[in-house]
Amino acid sequence: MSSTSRRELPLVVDYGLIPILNLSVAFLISGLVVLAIGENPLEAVAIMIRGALGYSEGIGFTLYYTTDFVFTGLAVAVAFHAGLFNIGAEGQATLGGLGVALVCLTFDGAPWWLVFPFALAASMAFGAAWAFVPAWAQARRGSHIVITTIMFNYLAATLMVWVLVELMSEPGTMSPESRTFAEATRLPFLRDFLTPWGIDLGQSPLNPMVFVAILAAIFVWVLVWRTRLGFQIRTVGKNPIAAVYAGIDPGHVVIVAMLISGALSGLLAVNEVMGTQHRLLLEFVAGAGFVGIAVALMGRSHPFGVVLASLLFGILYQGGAELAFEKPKISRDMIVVIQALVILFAGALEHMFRPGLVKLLDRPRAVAARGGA
Amino acid sequence: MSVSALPPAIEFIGIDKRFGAVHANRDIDLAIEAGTIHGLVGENGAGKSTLMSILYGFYAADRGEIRLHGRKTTIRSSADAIRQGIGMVHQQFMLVETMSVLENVLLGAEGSPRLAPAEARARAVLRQLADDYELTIDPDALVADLSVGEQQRVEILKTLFRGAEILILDEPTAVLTPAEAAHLFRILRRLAQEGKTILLITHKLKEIMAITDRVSVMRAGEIVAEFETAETSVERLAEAMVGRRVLLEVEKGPSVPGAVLLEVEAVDLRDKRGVSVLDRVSLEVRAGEIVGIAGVAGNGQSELIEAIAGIRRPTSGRITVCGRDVVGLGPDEVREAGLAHIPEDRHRMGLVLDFSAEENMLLGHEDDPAWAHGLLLDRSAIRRAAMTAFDDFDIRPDDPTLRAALFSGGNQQKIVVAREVARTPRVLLVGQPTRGVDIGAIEAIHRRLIALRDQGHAILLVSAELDEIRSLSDRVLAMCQGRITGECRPDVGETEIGLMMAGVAPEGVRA
Amino acid sequence: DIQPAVLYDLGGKFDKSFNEAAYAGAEQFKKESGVEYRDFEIQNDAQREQALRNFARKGYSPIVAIGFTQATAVEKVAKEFPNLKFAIVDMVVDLPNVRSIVFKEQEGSWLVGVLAASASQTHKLGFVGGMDIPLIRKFACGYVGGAKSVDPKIEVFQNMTGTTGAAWNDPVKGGELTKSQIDRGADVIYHAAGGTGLGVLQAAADAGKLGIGVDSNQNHLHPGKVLTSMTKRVDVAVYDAFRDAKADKWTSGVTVLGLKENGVGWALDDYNKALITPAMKAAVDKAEKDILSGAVVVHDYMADKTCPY
Amino acid sequence: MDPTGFLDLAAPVLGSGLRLAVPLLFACLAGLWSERSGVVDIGLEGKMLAAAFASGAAAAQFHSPWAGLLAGILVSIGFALIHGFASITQRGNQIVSGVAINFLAAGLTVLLGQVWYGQGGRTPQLEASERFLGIDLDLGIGRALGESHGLGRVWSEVIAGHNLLVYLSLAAVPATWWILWRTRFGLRLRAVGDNPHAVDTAGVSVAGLRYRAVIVCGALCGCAGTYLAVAQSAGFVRDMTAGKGFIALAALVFAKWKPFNALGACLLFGLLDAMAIRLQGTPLPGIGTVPVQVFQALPYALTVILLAGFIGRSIPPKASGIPYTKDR
Ligand SMILES: Nc1ncnc2c1ncn2[C@@H]1O[C@H](COP(=O)(O)OP(=O)(O)OP(=O)(O)O)[C@@H](O)[C@H]1O
Ligand SMILES: Nc1ncnc2c1ncn2[C@@H]1O[C@H](COP(=O)(O)OP(=O)(O)OP(=O)(O)O)[C@@H](O)[C@H]1O
Ligand SMILES: [Mg+2]
Ligand SMILES: [Mg+2]
Repeated sequence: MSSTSRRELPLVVDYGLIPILNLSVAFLISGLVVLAIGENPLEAVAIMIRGALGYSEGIGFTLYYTTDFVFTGLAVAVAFHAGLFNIGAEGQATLGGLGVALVCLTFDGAPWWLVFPFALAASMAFGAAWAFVPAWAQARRGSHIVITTIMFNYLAATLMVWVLVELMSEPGTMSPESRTFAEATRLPFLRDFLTPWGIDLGQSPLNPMVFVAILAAIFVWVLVWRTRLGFQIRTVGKNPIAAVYAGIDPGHVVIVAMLISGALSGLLAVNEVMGTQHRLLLEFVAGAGFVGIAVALMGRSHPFGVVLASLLFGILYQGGAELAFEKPKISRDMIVVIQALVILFAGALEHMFRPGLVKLLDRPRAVAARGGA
Repeated sequence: MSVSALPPAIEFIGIDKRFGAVHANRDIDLAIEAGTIHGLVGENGAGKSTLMSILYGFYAADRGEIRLHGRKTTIRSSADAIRQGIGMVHQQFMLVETMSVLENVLLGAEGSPRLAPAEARARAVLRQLADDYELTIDPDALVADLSVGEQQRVEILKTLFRGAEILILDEPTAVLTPAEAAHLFRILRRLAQEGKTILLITHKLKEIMAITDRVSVMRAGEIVAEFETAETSVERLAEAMVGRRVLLEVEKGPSVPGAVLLEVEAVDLRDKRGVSVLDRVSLEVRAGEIVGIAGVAGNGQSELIEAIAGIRRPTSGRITVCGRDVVGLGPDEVREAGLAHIPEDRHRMGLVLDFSAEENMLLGHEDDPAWAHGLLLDRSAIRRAAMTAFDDFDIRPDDPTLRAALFSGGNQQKIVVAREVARTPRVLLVGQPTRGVDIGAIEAIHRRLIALRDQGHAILLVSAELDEIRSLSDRVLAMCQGRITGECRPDVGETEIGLMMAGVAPEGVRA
Repeated sequence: DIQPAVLYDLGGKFDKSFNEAAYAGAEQFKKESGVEYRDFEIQNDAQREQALRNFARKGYSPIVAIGFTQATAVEKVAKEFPNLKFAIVDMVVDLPNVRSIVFKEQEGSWLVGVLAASASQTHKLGFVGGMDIPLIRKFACGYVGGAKSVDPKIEVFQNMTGTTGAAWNDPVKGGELTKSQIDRGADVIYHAAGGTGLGVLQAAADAGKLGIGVDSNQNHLHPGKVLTSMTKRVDVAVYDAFRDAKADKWTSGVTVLGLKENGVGWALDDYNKALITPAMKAAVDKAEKDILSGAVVVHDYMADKTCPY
Repeated sequence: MDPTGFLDLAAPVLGSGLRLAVPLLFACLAGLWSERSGVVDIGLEGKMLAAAFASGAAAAQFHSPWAGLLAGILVSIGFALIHGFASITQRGNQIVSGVAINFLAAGLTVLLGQVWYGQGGRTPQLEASERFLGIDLDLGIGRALGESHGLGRVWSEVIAGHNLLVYLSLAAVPATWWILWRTRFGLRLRAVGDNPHAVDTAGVSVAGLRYRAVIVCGALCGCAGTYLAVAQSAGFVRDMTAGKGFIALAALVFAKWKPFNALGACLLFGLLDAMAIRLQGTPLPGIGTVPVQVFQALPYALTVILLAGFIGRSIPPKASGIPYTKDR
């Protein structure tokens, strides 16, 4: 994605200093907007940080959001390594939700640890299935994955309305949503485990899926950089001709990569449906699929980066909610603006300070490299 | 020739350029007389392209000045350079493949806001240039459909169309066939006679000897020597470049051909448009021999190699590798059958430039158990293998973790060769092994190929370099329009081979 | 003194629909009583519970949650804070400290259906809903019933806007749906589509046809071009909740607001009185009387998820 | 059925299809300009939205649709320049920048709208005089063809009587084609999207070209937004673009980055949408009444099928999405 020959900088600078600089600028500008609507920016930032990280319940919420974004972020990242732009995480996650709901409703009442594996499997299977058609169309029919995934987002939404209204919602209720799962079948909240240990996550919906998210990140890292499949995926992404030369079938790799991508998106649904809402709702994905795009790119498609970026967005979401709550003047739209500025400065304008820093400190290693040639 | 009283066309004075801490050009002083052809040679990464890029305003020099016809000038951009009558034909062509020749020539020099009149004018000029310099080419042809030679003609036309007085060519013949090269040189001479000044970068010392008036040698960013071409020799140039004696002639004993390892029988191949690119091609390569295929680029050699390697599927015919019919198998399966393939275009096919060198060592062999560590790849094993390869082939810089893009062409090529010969394949397909590679690297690569032959491998070599074909091969086949048009021993004269390449097989050459 | 709070649904405070009505009610209370209130617009489902709890922790009471999707959250939080007062609109939550307010939209819709049928020259009507969900079908069903009660052979075209949240904020699509219904002959179009409805009323007005507003009185949007509005007094519900709490008259349990309770109705004001002929007025008054007297029982779609009309 | 009857049935659908196609067409051409120059833009949605808001506000403020159009275009160009700065000057990731633009527009429009008008981001409702309304193009032809049925109806509902922006969008197609394929600027612009190195070495500024392309892109998105807020409806409503920017993107790929194909693709999408609307609730022969969702899904499903079935590979401009750096 980024320019081929960027002179390298120390990791500390590349992954530490630069992002911090970018973020500060983003918040500076947000501050001006806050100022413009007559609130104290410093106070606003303080509230955001405190709301997101200042007390254990806030942290719980932050991590809960982070979990969602890690899944969609990883999904987009994996596709990226194969040179694919998967805009369909939203729809894939939606279908994942359908899978989870079906499992939970069928085994309703069964203990969660029994249902959990099936829920995971179902979410991934449904997510992957929803990614398969676009993948196949791209690989074998040459139709552009961007379009097909966009279309499949709409199709997913449409399907959901029909399923929820016609099949799942029970008579007497207004709301197009499934029956709520039995207590026993729901994923337990971490707070229930941790209170004995003196950690009080308050009422945050944080649940075991946060660990699954971490496992997923590790899995993706191993997959991409430590396995043959990963090597093949990256080869197809970087140079399809070389891939063919090497005997890799790009079409096949594209499909596999998209299936993995879809499965990862699907996992989000377990966090939302089985872990938090305990029922299937319309639009429960709430845009996490699109945030995933930003997260993946800001994390440079590297699992570690994705996790960090997700954390950032988790903070923005939770901190933002608190801020909007504390300051009636600051509406949820204000929060969206702040998120936009962060994406802009920490994402799109990430190189703004590079040239300056490069001038400051240059990297002997790359130099030795070329000097020797 | 008499050194004229008037000032030199180009003068570099103390030009210095760093990339980061890479000292690409160190305090370069160089003067070039108007109306001469000046050669510039040096190893990969010596700084030739950089110096030229500075003259063309593509990079800005850190220090030093440039004088044109005695006048100090500042060239800030390519636009400046063009205005000053400088034209450059770049190492990798600067053409828009999806556009026509005419559009490419016009680009940036249209004159009028509307295209129609500009195009009319351009057509006239092109016709004129075609007559003057036998630069004939269909102005409406799509660049993508042109052969490399033709594409280069377009590049030259671009510079002439802009009325360039100074012409820079960076490795123009790297991709040309002897015939095309000869043609190019005729044009350059004509231009020189008309008083245009020409700067020629090349790795082929013979060419330097053939057409330049003077030649400068660069090493590690410095000009280390300068000669009147008439007063120097290939050997002395080579020594000046590398800083040691180089063996230009590969010495090889007679071949002892063994069993047939590669057999191609009546292979036909049609491309997507249904055009026949291979026409009943048959050949065999035995253990312990190198068979060279001579031919003007675009006559089916590449397709033949790709068909054998399993990248293209022949429409009909049989291909056997080590006795196994491989038609319809994928490249990986053909590889298993005992074949290795050094592709002719390292950047396009042979390497993933964004991968580290060691990862490139894996390309095509990722599922080799040697790298497997259970389900995972065994990084340390890969690292070790890469290290050995790097020492073995003296690949510099000696760091397999660097991105392949950061290696010079010569070293990039060594990486590919190292990878492909690592598993001692029985059959080796070699395409343009030394394109754009400096003589040091050429020497190493040639030695290696001979060694493989002597160990009893069967090698099929495709090269645009007749010299290379003739010095390496034990048998030479000529290809023309997808057919094998003749076979001969390597020692027959260039002219005969040339004739065979043209499709006319003079009797007697068949060995 | 009390600390009231309102929690809007995803549509947001200004959805030109029931959330906005709730806002209006709260504002009115503030104006009259001078008591400040707090409100919050959620961004995603997880924030429902979070926001409710935030209010509760800070001791806000009564806390009014707008929209059926809030039910689960209200149930949870109300349990946690038994001594705070909660109210929920459009859904029933059976707890001692929760007041559930549900409306008989079908009755109001029936009345505007009657008016529409009597106003129509073409004997063709239109209905544009936001999303194909039970609540909206409930509106549609009553509307059709009312229309058919006047003119059994009348034809009612029904369109739903979309399947994502955008469906409630897509006036362009709303306009096209309306145009298409007009092309098919409809000359009175009723909407239950929030912001999308703006496009519906606009398109009807542009084409010189009649639109029918919903939730709040929308007659003023296009004077003389909006036949009437089916008013669903969420504002009253919120206002009452606040007032009762203030006056210590709070009652929990289910409040059903129908025609009788003035919870739903049809809007008559200067903007549309020219459109309502005496005959129409008579017809609708009769229908109203019949419903009140029980002579006519308007079928509730929610009861069995079917519409007999 | 008899031709007139059929025309009577088809005319409204065609008309509606055209109206629905217009914003897609503007946006699609906008994307075409941008991506032909090598700048990928998934921020079309955001620019449209911003323009819709600006035009709605300005039209209400100055009581003139033209003020609206101007404001819409200017604001949209402003956003386009942010994207340009990020992706051209700063060589940032063009997709991230696009996402940012979309978020920014979504938030800022409602925020400002709320601050200015206190109606949750809605701009004041526009009077007829403040909007672009259908212009009477009848020219007697409609009457001549026989008023309100058959060809007459086709004329009056499909060809005549649309608002100015509709015709503008149609005119933008040949205009785009002519500029891109018949002028110096166009030649350079297409070249820079394919091989910026070639343009640079030809002595033409890569950045300059791309900025100009991005500005045109902004202007066209401006028209799209204005059409939504000031022509189609009477004011801005939050998120009123409802994903049209992405559909336009789809249309662009569908059209293989060619203007007249773009016209075709957008008309197709518009028509599918119009048909879906018309067919809702009408029973299908044989099957009987089917769920609304079937028809709501129709346009998207058909698009996928068409793509997989007929369109084949469509290759974007070679350099699109790749920031330009001098060295390889
Ligand atoms: N764009 C660049 N960025 C950083 N360093 C560069 C760049 N281009 C060249 N260099 C450095 O400058 C040195 C000279 O490079 P240059 O391309 O001029 O060599 P060259 O003589 O043209 O090699 P070749 O014969 O392979 O073309 C190289 O060793 C390299 O390290
Ligand atoms: N983008 C770059 N960044 C850093 N160094 C570079 C870059 N491009 C080239 N170089 C350096 O320039 C030198 C020459 O590179 P170049 O690609 O010209 O080699 P080459 O032999 O010309 O390859 P080829 O002829 O096959 O293109 C190499 O030493 C390489 O390290
Ligand atoms: Mg070079
Ligand atoms: Mg070179």
